[in-house]
Amino acid sequence: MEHTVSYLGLIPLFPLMGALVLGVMHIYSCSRGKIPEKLYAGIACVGPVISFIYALIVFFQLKGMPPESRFLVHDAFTWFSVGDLHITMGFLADPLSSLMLLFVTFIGSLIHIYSIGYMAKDENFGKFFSYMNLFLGSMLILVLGSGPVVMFVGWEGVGLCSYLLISYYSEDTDNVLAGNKAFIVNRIGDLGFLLGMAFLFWAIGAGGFDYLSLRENSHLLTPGIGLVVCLLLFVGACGKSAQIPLFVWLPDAMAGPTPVSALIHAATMVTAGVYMVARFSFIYAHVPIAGTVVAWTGILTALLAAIFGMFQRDIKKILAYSTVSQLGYMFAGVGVAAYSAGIFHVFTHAFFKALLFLGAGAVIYALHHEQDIWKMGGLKDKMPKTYWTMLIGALALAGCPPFAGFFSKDEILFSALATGHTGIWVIGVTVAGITAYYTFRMIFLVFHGTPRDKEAFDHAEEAPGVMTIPLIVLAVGALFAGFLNLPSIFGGNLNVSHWLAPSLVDHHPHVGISVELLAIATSVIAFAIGITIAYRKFGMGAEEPEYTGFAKFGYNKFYIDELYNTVLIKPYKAIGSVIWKSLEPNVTDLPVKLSSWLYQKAGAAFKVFQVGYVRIYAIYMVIGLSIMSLLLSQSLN
Amino acid sequence: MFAEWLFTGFSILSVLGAIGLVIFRHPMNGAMSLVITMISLAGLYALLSAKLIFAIQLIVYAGAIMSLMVFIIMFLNVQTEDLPEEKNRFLYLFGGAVVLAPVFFFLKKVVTSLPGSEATIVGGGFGGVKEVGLVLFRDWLLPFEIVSILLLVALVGAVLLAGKRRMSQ
Amino acid sequence: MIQDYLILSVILFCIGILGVVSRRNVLIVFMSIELMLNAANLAFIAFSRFHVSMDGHVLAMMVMAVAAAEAALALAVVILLHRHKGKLDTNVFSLLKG
Amino acid sequence: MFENVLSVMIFLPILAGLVMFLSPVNKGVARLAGFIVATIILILGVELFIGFSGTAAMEYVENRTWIESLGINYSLGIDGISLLVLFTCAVLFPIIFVVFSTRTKGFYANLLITQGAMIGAICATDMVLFYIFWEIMLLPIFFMIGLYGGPKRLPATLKITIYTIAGSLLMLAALIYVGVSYHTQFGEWSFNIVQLSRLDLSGGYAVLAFVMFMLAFAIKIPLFPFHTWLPDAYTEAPTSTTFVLSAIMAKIGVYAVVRFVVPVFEIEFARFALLLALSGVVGMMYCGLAAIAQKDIKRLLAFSSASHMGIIALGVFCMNVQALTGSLFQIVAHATSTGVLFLFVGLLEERMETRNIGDLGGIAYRAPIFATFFGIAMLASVGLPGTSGFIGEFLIILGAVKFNVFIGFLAGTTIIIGVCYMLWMFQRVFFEKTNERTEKFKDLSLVETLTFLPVILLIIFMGIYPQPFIEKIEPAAQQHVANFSSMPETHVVDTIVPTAGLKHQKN
Repeated sequence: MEHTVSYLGLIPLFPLMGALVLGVMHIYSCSRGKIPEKLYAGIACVGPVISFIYALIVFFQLKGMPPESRFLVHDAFTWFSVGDLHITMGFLADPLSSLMLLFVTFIGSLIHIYSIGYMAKDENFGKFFSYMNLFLGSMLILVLGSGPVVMFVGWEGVGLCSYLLISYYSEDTDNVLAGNKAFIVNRIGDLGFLLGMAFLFWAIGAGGFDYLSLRENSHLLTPGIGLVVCLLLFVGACGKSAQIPLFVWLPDAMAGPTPVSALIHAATMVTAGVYMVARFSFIYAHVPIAGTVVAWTGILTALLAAIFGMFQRDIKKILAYSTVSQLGYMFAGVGVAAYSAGIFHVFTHAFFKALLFLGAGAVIYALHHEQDIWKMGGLKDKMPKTYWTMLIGALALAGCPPFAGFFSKDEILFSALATGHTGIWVIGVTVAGITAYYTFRMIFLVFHGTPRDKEAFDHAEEAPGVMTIPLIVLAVGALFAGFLNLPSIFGGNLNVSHWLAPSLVDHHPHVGISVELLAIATSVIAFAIGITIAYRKFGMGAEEPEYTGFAKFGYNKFYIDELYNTVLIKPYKAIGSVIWKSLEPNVTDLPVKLSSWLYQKAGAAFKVFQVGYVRIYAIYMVIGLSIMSLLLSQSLN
Repeated sequence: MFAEWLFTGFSILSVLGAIGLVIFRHPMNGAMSLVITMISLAGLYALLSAKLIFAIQLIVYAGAIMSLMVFIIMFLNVQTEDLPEEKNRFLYLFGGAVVLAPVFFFLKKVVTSLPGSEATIVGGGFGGVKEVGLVLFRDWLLPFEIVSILLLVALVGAVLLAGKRRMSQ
Repeated sequence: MIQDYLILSVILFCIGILGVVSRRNVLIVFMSIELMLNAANLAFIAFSRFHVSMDGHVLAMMVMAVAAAEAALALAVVILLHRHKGKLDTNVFSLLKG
Repeated sequence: MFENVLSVMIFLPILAGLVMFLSPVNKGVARLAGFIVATIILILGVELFIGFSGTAAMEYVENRTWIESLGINYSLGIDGISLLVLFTCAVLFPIIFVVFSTRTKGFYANLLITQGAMIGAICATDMVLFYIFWEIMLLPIFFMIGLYGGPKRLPATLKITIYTIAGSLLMLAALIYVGVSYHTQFGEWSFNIVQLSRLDLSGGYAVLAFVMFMLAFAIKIPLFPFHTWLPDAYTEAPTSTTFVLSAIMAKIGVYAVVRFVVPVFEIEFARFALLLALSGVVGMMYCGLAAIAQKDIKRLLAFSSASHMGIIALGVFCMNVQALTGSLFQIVAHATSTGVLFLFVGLLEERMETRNIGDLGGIAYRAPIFATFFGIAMLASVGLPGTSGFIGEFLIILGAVKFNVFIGFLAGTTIIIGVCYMLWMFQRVFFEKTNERTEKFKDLSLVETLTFLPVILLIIFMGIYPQPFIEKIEPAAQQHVANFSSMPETHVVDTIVPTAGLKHQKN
């Protein structure tokens, strides 16, 4: 078969092998002395780079095929097969996954290189890269998996790596707790995914449980089951992509090293939910209600996270909430059936958000692990490369034309407006304004004005080349990635959308050019307002205000963590201890306790007869004999 | 007629001996009364034409076992004050008799319901050494041998039990 | 009549039980057991005469052998008990008391 | 593979155990001998597994007349349903002899006897034979807990004894009922499971017998609410015994339900399936919740084990091929994950002299190999894809959704509940700061590493390439489910009456 290639499975295998080798080396080094960091770094970067090269090969091979049959498959082996359920360990590369594949391996490689600088002199250098490789391998399985079950392997694998890397500095209890939180919340989402798969299988899975077969059979799905499947899968997406109500883990996940935040918690893993919804677009397209739910959840998350982002003081938390907010946009996009717009935003977001995180990492590195923006300031001249690259990233995030974020975000807002989701559009534009505000609040406070912490400022210096080069590469991406999908109004022809079209069941509304212009205009105005307010308040240097009223409420994230703690975690633990302390000894133990109590009482009652004198026992015997005789002589006649 | 008189005499003697056994406080007196019972039982065996058993009863039972008993009583040198205080033994005896009454009447009922037969002396070799020996070694050989082992074991056991404990202390 | 012998046997047997049940003196208890064995022997012999068969005689001999063995052991035990406690009272030995 | 291999696998350990009891060897020799015997069994087990052809039929069959007048035979055999249980039982024993060196001769002898009896119970296709092995296997367990257990071993032994004896006696009564019913229906005696499955049981007595059978196995599995012996017994037993109990013996309970209860009591089983499944799910959640409140790491694992057993049992009650296969697969997966976790805790206890979670911390820095192995086993136990735990749980949840949506949903929560207590425990034991006690923790020695490595590799291998296992059990599971569902309209209570009518005509 022309679509079968034998190297797809190797793409995730390389980083996985790297993870294994690095892990064994690290364990070895724990007891038998150090292994030089260069060796680790070399091995760590080999896997991602080879994967990236393969990704390019895949991309060009697909490009050479006719658009309607662009896909490559590789069925490595039968994973398990029970009854009607046949799961192959199979990999599928189609336009959608190849796009994901490209930027995941590309950004992954860059961040690996960056980490060599950032993690230098860390005690567990090898462990870090082992986990990073493991993550990349899992992410590639997620992207390339030919069916939902294989995707689930990667899905959980990235969750595991996220856990391991968040709790990387595991001596500190808070970090481990953040890791636990991430894993558990992700698992809640995974439950949705799992059940969604189960429903999907029993509905249409008998004819093959991979995307291609499912897509063929998707018309057999009844609307009711379809809705259930969509909503359950979306629960999974919510967990992984930090949407309401499962977004709480992502800000805490910033406890991990900064490259981790850039790679896992901004560029790749958290977008897996969007990818998944786009993957199942053939089902979502049949169930508009599910799409509406997705879109509204997304846009409300975007709003909520943007509000939280306005009031944070930790540079990474600001970026984390910004990530949640942008993910909300993506869901709004895929929710209104503009799948390619959503995926395109995933793509551009990966560049500028990774850039911002890495830039923040460079700042943190320079300031010796200071993360509070109210203790920074005036770094513009000290770290020019970082400043300019981050500025590009910030402009892209804020949606300034012609940076990458502008085009992708605009595409989503336009789709929402065009499909008649006016409410979503209004909120989306508002969020765009807020985004511009908090992004530039951060930029102004960090790089402009006067230094607030003189001592740290004096020690700060530009990061080494191994860290700045990835920044520059990403900045180029953030600048130009948007042009890949230039809409016709700017003279482009939506290249990415057309590339993705065969994988998705996209919906292109046809509306007048005036609507498109309106969408663009409002976005630009919102950006301008946001940046102006930020400049007015923070541009000239500002002192930290007292958080009062709404600001305090927002700073404390509407007390949602506390709410979850009281409503979910405490009752959970309480139930546990009620079972253990009350139910278990008093109720379920009752049969045992009752029977032993009965035996004891009965024993005590019969003890009276055990006088110990043989003669008395003989008397008992004789009494028995006598009674028997009485009875027998009745019958003897 | 003479046999019936003999039977009456022996049975009265044996019952009296038995009653004596349970009533006398000192074991020596009890042992003596038991000897009376044994001897009268031997007489009754003779009346039942069990010649060999009559002989064995006299020699082994009334002779050997009872003299062993008496020997032990004397060996222990039991004084009256060493004996258990059995002030209310008559009460026990009475109570026991009441409890046993149903047993006795039941057994009596069973026995009397059996077909009766005259207990005249059987002539010929019945109960003689030769005849009993033939039955014993022809039909009862295995039990006989087992009994011999039992006796051997009892012998060893008795030696072990009554012997002085050197090992344990 | 054979039944007379049997009734005598029953009487002796009951008296034997009475002795076991009501007396506290170890030796008397033991002798009461001997009495019961003798009562059983009498029944054997009586039945033997009734059937004109000598199996009963053999059995009686066996009983005597067992009685002899029992006597040997029981008396050894009595000696031991007496040596331990200096008493012949069965009430002294109440290890089975619950 | 030679003939009578099953008999060898049963009686070699039993005889070796008995000889060990009677011979005056010291414990070092006993341990070595035990290891050798267990290794022989392991080799036989692996060979048997490879040689198994994977059809639905019985293989390695042995048949000998035993008590002819009652139709009781010494008949053994292995099919897909028992294969993996046997494999587990054969493969995991040598580890115990390597890892735990401080036990006495009697303990090792007991272990061997347990193994033989368990293999017997797994292989027996005659119900009476099964019952006998079932009872024999309880006996050494009783001694091992009662003689070699922890400080509160006596109440624990009392509890497990009361429960299991009660269950066994009920089973015996039900067994006799089944035998007699067969005799009345077919005019001959037989306790062979193939023949008994032709039985047509209905009515009040059948329900009673079913309940009695189920009780015996529900106690052993254990199903909620008959699990209360488990935390105490698992905690107080020596770790190797806990390992045997949780990794193998509990599975024999599940296996016995599939093998003996389902074919004989089809109608009753269908009628009570929902209740039983609910009991499995509730037990899973209940024990999972209780685990979070534990301070003793071993007790935490005990509850975790009970929780997983609920899920495994659920797979059996769902009556479809996915769930059944999942359960059978999970039997091995659970043995290699939770079972091995018990062994790790045993090591931990031997080195730290405490099992209190609060006293530990930071072990990952002192012992990276130990932490890695523990972590992998833990992840398998919470069902992470790529480890053996996922395949089974996935199949069971899939089947449970088919069986009943509500139950399927509740069953799914296992992936959340498990992770909650496991992560918490892992954090407190392996992460955070070291203290005086854990500062001195020694990593696994080379021998220990090499002992556990195969198991860890097995966990990963079974997660990545489970098909060799699945393809051997799947045909048998298919047939089992097919037999079950071919039964005429069992779910409808009304049809029981005409069935009973048919029976009368037959007589």
